[in-house]
Amino acid sequence: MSFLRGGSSAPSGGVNIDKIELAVTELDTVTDFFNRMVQSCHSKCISTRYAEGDLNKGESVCIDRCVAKFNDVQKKVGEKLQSRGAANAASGAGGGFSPI
Amino acid sequence: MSFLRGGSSAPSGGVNIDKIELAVTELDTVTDFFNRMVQSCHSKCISTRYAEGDLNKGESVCIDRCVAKFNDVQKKVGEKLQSRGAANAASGAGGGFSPI
Amino acid sequence: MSFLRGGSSAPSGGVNIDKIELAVTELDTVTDFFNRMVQSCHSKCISTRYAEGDLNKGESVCIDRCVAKFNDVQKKVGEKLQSRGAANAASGAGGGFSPI
Amino acid sequence: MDFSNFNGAEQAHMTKVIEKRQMQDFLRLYSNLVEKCFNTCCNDFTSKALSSKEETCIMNCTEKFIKHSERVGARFAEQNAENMNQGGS
Amino acid sequence: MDFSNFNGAEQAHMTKVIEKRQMQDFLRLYSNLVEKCFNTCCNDFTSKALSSKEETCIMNCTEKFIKHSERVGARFAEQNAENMNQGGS
Amino acid sequence: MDFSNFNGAEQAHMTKVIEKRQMQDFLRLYSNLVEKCFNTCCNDFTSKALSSKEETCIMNCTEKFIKHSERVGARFAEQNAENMNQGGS
Repeated sequence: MSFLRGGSSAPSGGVNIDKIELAVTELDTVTDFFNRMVQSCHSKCISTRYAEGDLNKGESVCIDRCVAKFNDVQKKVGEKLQSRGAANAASGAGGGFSPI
Repeated sequence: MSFLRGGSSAPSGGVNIDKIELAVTELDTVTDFFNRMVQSCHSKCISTRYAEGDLNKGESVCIDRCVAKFNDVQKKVGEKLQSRGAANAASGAGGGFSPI
Repeated sequence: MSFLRGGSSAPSGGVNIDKIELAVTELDTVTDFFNRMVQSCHSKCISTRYAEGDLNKGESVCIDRCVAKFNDVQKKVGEKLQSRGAANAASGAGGGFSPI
Repeated sequence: MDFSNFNGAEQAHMTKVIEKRQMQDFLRLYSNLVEKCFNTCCNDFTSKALSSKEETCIMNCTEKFIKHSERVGARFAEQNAENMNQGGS
Repeated sequence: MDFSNFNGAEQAHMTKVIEKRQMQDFLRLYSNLVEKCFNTCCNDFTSKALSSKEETCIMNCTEKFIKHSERVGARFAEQNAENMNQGGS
Repeated sequence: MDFSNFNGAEQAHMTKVIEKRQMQDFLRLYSNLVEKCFNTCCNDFTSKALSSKEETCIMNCTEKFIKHSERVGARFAEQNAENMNQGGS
């Protein structure tokens, strides 16, 4: 999430509120991605018969590949959004993804 | 969301916390509706084959109609809830939609 | 949710922030469970034909049993999580359910 | 929820929190209803106007969901009261 | 949204809130896109690398979802403007 | 997450935030598990008691979901470490 970090200068003492807010946003974003990855890979890899409580070999291998692919998708989509965002900023348009 | 606005008087200077909170609630409510509309109309109108990145003619027309219908449904459901809410308030019952 | 309650001592006057935060967390947790119960039992029990606005006899009975079962599942899963949490705490591991 | 060990200031604070949550719960119920009933009842996009069939479906869906929520709420409250009596704190 | 009856301090506060919400909206759009496009496009887990077919699907899915959101946003704004003119506050 | 450029007060603040988030994450895991395992395992509402078959399913579902989350967490941490080394800040 390095694109979240701006260039704001931090004072040497006390608490920089902007820095904290950014860190909390980053934390929440990573957690949100992780939770969605858990849900997506669960529906892709885990059988719902629940005959036993352990992951079998096929499920374990599937999870590893699923995490790698999900991570790749995150990068590809991020690049796409950044290139569009840059284009919008250059043209002066606001983006238009949300109603506000 | 005009029913969110109460009749509280605003002071001429400083920040009226209640007014701000109401505006934030209104903002979040509109955003929530918008996001659900985006999701619903996506699943109603957009083919998941993803052979190309542009909206085709059929998808575009479907989106326009979908937004109009979603907006109508929002009004109908809102009227229904208000009439029930008024009935509950008159009978002194709390509403009972939630456990608190 | 009694396991949320720790053993912190409350001062006799003023507002104990920790106590308030815990109560708010408990409130939000109960509300979250209730909302999921409403959604789950709706999809288990309610026909989507919507030929009328009243619950029929079969739906009403189904709802009552659904709530009882959901409540049982909540207890079983809670016991399981607590026994695992205790095992993790004893072994010094952090839990590992989330990325932070 | 048991707030009997709360002092006056703490109870006043919780009352404000609960009122705010009830407002949020109502608004979430509203948007949930719109989404759920729209998704179930509206499947024809050859027109932008709600058909009378769709409108009837929306009204019944809303009515039924509210009655469903109320019934779940009543059973849930009974369960919680039972759970309390079985010796949970 | 009509903030015309807000004083300077209140408008400044709302501007900050809106900026924060726009950041959150963007991040939610991002994670929604990843989840939705992954779920639709990735169904083969015999390899950990994205196939070129999957990659094309992801790019089209992203592009199309953004265009979809923009179109919904434009229609939504028109509806809201109409609703205002019909005499809502 | 890299907090090395945080001063003492800022690190203390983040520690409190992280502890609160971990509590919330645990509670969300709990309610997710209940919802997911209930939806998958309970399909017979001719009785209000959990059958032994349903109970076994619930226990396996819970166990398996936790092991699944732990494995995803381990791989995710490795990926993030790799991403860092590839020169992202």
